Amino acid sequence: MRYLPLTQNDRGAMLGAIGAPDIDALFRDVPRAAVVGREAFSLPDHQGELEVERALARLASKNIAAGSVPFFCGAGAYRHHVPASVDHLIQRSEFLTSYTPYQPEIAQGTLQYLYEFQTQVALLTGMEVANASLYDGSTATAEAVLMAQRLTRRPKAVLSSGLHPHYAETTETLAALSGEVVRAPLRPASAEDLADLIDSETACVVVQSPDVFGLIRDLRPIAEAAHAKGALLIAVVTEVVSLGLLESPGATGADIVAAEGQSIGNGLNFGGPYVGLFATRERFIRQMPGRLVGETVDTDGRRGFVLTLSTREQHIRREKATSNICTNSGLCCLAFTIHLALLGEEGFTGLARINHARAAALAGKLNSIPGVSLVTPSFFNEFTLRLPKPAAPVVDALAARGILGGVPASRLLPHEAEARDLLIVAATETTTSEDGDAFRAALTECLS
Amino acid sequence: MRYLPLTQNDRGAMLGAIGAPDIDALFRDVPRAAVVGREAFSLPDHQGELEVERALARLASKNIAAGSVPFFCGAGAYRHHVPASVDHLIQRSEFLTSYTPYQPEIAQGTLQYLYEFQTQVALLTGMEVANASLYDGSTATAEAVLMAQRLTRRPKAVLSSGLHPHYAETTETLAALSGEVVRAPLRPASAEDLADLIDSETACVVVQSPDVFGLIRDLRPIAEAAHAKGALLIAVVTEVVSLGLLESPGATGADIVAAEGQSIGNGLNFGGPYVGLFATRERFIRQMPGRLVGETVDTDGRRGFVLTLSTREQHIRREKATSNICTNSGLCCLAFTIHLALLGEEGFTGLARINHARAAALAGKLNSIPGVSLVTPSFFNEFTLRLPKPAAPVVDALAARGILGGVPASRLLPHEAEARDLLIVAATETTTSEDGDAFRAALTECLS
Amino acid sequence: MTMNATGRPTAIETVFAQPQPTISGDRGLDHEEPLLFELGRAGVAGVDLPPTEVSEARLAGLRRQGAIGLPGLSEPEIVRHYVRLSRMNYAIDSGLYPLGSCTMKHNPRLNEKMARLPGFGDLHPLQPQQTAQGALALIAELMRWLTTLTGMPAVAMSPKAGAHGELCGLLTIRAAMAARGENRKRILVPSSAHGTNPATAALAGFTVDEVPAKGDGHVDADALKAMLGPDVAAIMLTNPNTCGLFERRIREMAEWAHQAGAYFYCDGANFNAIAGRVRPGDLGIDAMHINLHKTFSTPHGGGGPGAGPVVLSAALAPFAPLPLLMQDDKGFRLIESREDLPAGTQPFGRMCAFHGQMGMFVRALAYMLSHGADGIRQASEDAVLAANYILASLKGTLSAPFEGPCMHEALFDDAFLAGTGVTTLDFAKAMIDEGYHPMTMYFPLVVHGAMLIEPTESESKESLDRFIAVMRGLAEEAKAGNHARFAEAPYLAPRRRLDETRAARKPILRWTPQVLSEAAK
Amino acid sequence: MTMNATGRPTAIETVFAQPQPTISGDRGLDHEEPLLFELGRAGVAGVDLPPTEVSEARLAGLRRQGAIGLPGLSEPEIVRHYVRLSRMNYAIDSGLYPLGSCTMKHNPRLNEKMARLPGFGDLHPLQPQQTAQGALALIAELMRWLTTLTGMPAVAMSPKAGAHGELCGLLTIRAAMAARGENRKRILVPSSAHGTNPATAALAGFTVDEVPAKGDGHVDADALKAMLGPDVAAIMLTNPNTCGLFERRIREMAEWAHQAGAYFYCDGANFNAIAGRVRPGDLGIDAMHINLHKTFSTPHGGGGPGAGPVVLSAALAPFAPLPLLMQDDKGFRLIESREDLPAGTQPFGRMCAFHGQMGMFVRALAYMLSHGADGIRQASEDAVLAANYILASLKGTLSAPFEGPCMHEALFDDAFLAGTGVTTLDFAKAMIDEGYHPMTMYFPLVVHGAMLIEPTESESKESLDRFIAVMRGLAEEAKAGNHARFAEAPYLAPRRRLDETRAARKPILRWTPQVLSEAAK
Ligand SMILES: Cc1ncc(COP(=O)(O)O)c(C=O)c1O
Ligand SMILES: Cc1ncc(COP(=O)(O)O)c(C=O)c1O
Repeated sequence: MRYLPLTQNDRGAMLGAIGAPDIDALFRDVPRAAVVGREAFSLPDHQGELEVERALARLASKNIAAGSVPFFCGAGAYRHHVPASVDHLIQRSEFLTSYTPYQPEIAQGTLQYLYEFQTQVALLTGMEVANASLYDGSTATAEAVLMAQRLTRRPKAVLSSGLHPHYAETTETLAALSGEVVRAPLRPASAEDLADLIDSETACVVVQSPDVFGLIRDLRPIAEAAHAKGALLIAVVTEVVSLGLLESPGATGADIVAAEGQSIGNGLNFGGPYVGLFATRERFIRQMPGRLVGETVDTDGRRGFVLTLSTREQHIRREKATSNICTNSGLCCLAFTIHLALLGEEGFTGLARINHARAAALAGKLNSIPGVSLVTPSFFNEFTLRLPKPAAPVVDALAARGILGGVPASRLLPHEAEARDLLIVAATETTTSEDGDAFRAALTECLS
Repeated sequence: MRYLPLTQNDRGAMLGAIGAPDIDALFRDVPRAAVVGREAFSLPDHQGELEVERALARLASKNIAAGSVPFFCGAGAYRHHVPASVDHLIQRSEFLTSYTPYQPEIAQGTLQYLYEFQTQVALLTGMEVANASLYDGSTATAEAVLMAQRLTRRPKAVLSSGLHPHYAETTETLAALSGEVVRAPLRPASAEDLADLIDSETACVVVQSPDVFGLIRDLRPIAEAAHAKGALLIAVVTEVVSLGLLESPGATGADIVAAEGQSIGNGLNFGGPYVGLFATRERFIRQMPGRLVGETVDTDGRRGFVLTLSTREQHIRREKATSNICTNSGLCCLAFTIHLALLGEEGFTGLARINHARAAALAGKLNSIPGVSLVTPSFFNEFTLRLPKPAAPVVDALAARGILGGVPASRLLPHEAEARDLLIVAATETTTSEDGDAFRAALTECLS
Repeated sequence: MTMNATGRPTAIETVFAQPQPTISGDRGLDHEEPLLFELGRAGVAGVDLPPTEVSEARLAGLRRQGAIGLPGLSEPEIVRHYVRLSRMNYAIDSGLYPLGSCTMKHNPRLNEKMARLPGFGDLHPLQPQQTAQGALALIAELMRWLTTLTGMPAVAMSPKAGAHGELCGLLTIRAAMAARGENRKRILVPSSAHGTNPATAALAGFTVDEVPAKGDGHVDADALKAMLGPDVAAIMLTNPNTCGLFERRIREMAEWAHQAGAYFYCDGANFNAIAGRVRPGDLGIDAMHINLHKTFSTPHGGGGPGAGPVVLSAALAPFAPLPLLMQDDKGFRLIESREDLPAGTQPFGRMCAFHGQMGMFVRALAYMLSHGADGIRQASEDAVLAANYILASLKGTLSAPFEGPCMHEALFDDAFLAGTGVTTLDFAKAMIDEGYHPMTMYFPLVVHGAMLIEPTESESKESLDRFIAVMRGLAEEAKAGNHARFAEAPYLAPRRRLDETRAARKPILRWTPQVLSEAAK
Repeated sequence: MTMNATGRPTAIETVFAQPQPTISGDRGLDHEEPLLFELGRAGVAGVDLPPTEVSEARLAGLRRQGAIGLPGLSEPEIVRHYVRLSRMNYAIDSGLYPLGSCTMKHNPRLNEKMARLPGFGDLHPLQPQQTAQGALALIAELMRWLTTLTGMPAVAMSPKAGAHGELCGLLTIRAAMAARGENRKRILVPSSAHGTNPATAALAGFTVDEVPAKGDGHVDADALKAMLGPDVAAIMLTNPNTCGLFERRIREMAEWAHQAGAYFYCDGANFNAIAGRVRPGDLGIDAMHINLHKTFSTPHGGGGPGAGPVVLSAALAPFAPLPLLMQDDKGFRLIESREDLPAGTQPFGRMCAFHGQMGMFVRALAYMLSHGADGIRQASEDAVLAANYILASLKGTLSAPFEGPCMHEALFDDAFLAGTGVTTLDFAKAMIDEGYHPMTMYFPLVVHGAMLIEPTESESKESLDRFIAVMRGLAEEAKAGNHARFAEAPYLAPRRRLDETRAARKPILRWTPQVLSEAAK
């Protein structure tokens, strides 16, 4: 077995040194009845690289890769071009095969990039501080609600109907345990009046912008309404690239920002691993979930970085911890921070402009198809169309024509009649105008 | 431009510090008439990664990758499975972006792997010493002949007709300058009598085994004949994997071994870069071409490695150097040595057995096609078939059927009537029995 | 900065005298590296994008006004920045990494390559399912391996790490209880448990009762039995436990729990000790998470990402969260909402967006196919063998609180340091100077100054022997009273000991431009 | 081993006192690493292959009898071995690498990715040409870039490195001469030429006459003129030359050479200084090799591989070696033998098997497309600007033998070290302690103790300023008489100065098992 360095001789010698007759002796604490042999497992024996590669490549070939066809899916995961140096750098052994930086003297590489990551996230979101990541945008949103419940000592969380349904369900699952979660009624792509739902029991209001339909939401009035009632505003962002063109949540009144960072540096990966961004105000840091990296000095007085405020965390505080998270999204943070470093101010804002321009051009193309209407007056790189018929079968028909034509709203909201005919369409810098033409032609066909 | 760190401000400041009015001032030595502007070049402006990637991917998609179809080409380049860790490790920045190890104190990584490489090559070939690589097998062969001419002070080199024609032409081109090159008449896959061609003017006899048709040659009688006349035997190996199953050239009388190392660790790459292996006897080292790494100690008495015997080389000896080579195949050596280290004795000999077994099975399958006959009674992983009609069009027909069915001998020997109907077919560990069946079926079709 | 500048007595200096500073501040191949924000400037970027202008029409008047403040750097600078940072890290690939409970085993590069196949890496989670049948088939195949290896009927794939899996498991239990019309509040957790266990229990809305450990490192089964009652929802044990021991009486404890109407959650972080030899399903376990980033070697990546699928007993299976993966004649299908649930399923909710850590699934399956059932069994045996070899070789030098044999990790305490003035922490930092990553320290909490050493199956005997020799050497040094070697360690790392108190007292969690920080004052 | 053990006076130690040894011999993140052959053993391998037996039938009785003697290691050990070795190397990616004449510029990772596309990396050189039209088109496109940038009509693509390109160029000239029925024997090469120039001329069967350099670092054009004659086959100049200067009188020299019936071979290793601004074709050059691994950034890879295409004038084009790349209505076609030559072509022969360094071609074209003509011009300007910035900033501290401005590299001599007892070599080794790779030393031979500094366009101004400051600091140290800092340097590298004499006196070029080496004695 190529991964196992011990030879039979080694094993014998080691058993000898231990004074054990055989390997079974080391497992003597295992109840007899629970000891099984190889035959208990109807699984194959070990295989070489070539065979494994073939088996997996066969499975991979049964999927349509996004990059191989005109592609327009978004709704919480976006296909962007990731520079080659990103994937090269994150595979450096010293990044890839190290653990959480518990020993700062020999983990400054990880600690410094996390500190830089925290700074970047704070800058993008317009907040004062950010943590070193959570699992993804959905769990970050749920954690944000729990944090708001702790901070306000109030039970109720109000969720905008524009919040990604998976995020809403994840939040409900978790936050309902310790409180109450209220979802605003669905009003696709039209402003909703959340103020009515906020009361003295409300810990927070959760609003996504651009929302799941792509609509850009103005957080300011909601922030006012929430703050007026002593509630916090949690802003959710599923497409961070939008922050290169739109006002930051921090600048529009958010108290906590939960975002999905996948768009920067990370591939689609069929849904994971992604990277949850979490930022808030300085005064809330002791209630923050997740790891935090802080600056300090070593005994020679040189600047260095360490994991800090761990008294919030499970390994110190146990049942009193602010979260149970341990392993987070380390390497995805690295991909994010490298890609963002490559972009810089110029690149990131430029990328955002391109995304919006491509989406605007595409919306124009599709909107002109008879029977098709654009339901999102404003959007960043994703918008929603109303089709003259249910969207799901249309998307299947498009797929049959070799086009991945967006996400039918009904996939996320099967119970909402409202959603049945809605198609959520995204464009990014990877979307060409030829892609758009192909889409327009195929969609026209499928609708006629 | 993403690769250029200087800002316009920087450029201005630097010109100021230099005291130059503008950049043109720094080019003042260029004759006016030779100064041209941007417009002199009908070439595009810079592009982003996405655009460049698209342009090159488009070209790549116009080729049939070996791994995407049943594949049987050899004749000097072989498709083997290279473990993923090889390509990962050779891309470590410290290996990929370093220069020839001129500063040994900060190049021990490169120097140690080259020392290990030299040792592996010496072991495989059964020789006493090996150098740190030449460009490829063909230039290694030519260099071997020049070395033999220097060592024997004789002009004539006798080339076996089984020597890869490209190797023969490369050798002729170079060695004819300083002497005479005689090629034995073509006798595909039957023993040839080279002894007759050896005389007191003969510096060396060059024999490839397995030869270009795949035939395994017995070097011993030729070595005797050569040595009897005071000539040297140069053994050429184009498929190093064969050394895992066959007697080494050293053990069968070779004085110099020139080999192509591509099969181990290196991809096909449409012909390059490859890695020339060069090994010989200790007493000849001062006439060897190429870099040599040797063991020594540092001022603390610790073992270390350095480039040595550079008095043979161009940068010291200039026109008296044993070769003009400077840049060699460094990173390909690394891929070779890592792959061979992974294989080890067990893996390398096992790999050789698999290659031979697959080829034997394939030969059986194809030999049974009516009108097709096997012309190479012995072989390692490559053999030659005689077809009932010219091979070149058949290979084209096979390609049209999505099968890369080997190399027609006429591609290498267009002037040899003898070669017209011969097809050189290779199999490796990557060749499946399904591939073989598909080949047999398609070939049968093409011949009927 | 020279040591003297820090004013520590030169007696200590002589242990590992620090050379005088260089002009550059760099030292040979060891480069200092500023922050991105200190390196960057305007007018340069590491990407080239077509210049594009946009109209305001669709931006709802919310176009960003101010600058973000991101630094500009070219690609060469970026590459150098991260290469330099990486060189300040210790890694499995550069040395033995005996971090107990963390399972720092070899991460095959084949798995990285497979995860990057466009057919896996470039798939959108919401693209039509018929265009991702190969991906769903891969998840199904991984589920088959996990359920077969654990002998459990079902598995929930979406949890993103171990702690997330714990949460998933406890929420499943909570849902099963609710379905029985019960609302039990207590969960019994041993004192030796990993911090995530009590934290998760609390997060899931339970109260935590601590089960004491016995002097032999095993959970006090009788105490646990006594604590069981009608308000106990579950027992939450780790097996093999965090002392590196297999809970001998685990099946009894399971039985008692079941008799008491409670479920048995097992923390499976240490499954790597028994995979291929013992099936948790045979132990009476109802739910167990598996850290794919431990047992099945998906890279830790400096802290993540991971994956924590949870295997479930028949009793709990119906309550597994969305999405569910089904197979019918039309192929594989994801059930993503309550609307079209198969009969008998009552998912408690959803753990996260989409369907889990696909990237980790590919790597884990590549690991499994490569090892095979025989290799997985062998790997477990080798891991246990290596740990016992270390235990046997070092117990004379360090102090082992419990009788062997152990499972995949060897636990020591700091008794052997008594009177030396050297702490477990000091000892660990001295290991850094010797080229080793320290073991897990001060965990589990049940022994004093714990040192938990997990060598994994990835180390050769030669490597283990070197490690043992160095540990012996250090122990002798400590006992010989060479205090400075430990108290001031590490001397030879990119940084000396860092001031964690200062970091926590006045947290600086981000870089700020001078102006800003001035303002702050 | 401690320093004292080597018995050097401790006075020197105090410069960079070496700490006492560790128990392990490793030091923090710096690990010592034995040879593969010292680590390996029987019974283990880093691959898994299906066990296979073979019959003797087809082996002509030549089956290997003895063992080869290769060591066995598992994959984890192999990965660690090479990761550790890599960490002992300096690289562009970790710091400024001012190796004059070697052009250590940034190597974009995009280019690595492109070269690995199966459509390029997994192509067989002899597969049917209609199945490789994209590859041939890529070569044709690269040829278009090279001929356009150089203003030359033709290019031979097969040479595998610069020296191989020189050989190709001289053989082309030789063939052209022969076609004229001439057999001129002499080639004029300046004393400042790179070693490969005379070596290549000799290899190509010519005798070398050295052209002196003038005091200003330029070739003595008048001397060259005087040396021209009926037996001169070619002049072989480097431009910009190895002193980093553009040969002012290059066009005159070309004219004289042509008048004398000789050809003008130009060593194009320094093309990176003028690419996009000057076309060698406008200078009267007949043949010039281009190091794709310098000007167009294909990675040096620790010594290779490279690629050395040779651009040719109309006079030489017909004699270019096989293979030739043609395009007709059926697409691209390789002419691989004399049998089907297009009219007017008389290839002198073949440089190597197959068609050249395709892997490098892909990388170079990716570099060209990324930079574009504008970026290539800018890169040349930035390279020249950076070199002049260093020249201007350091000429007060170090000693510059020639008047500026320079091209892409700044040349200094060791006059500034006069009386310090510090040599160019010592100075270079002290740079290593400061975290810098030394510049090219003792080349070119025309100045004493040459220091040839090529910063390339890949360094930021901040990086150049740091380098300048450190060089100034070192120069002051040298002048201040801090001799030990230099004479004993490096102190902080993985190895101290290595004994090269010993290595050459009794060469040990391979590892040998003890038994064998015993026998040797
Ligand atoms: C025993 C044990 N349980 C649970 C966990 C938590 O797993 P994760 O870090 O994947 O959330 C760990 C990981 O450190 C552990 O060691
Ligand atoms: C001026 C000059 N000419 C020729 C060469 C030889 O090029 P290569 O190393 O690619 O053979 C070099 C490379 O060092 C060089 O600097």
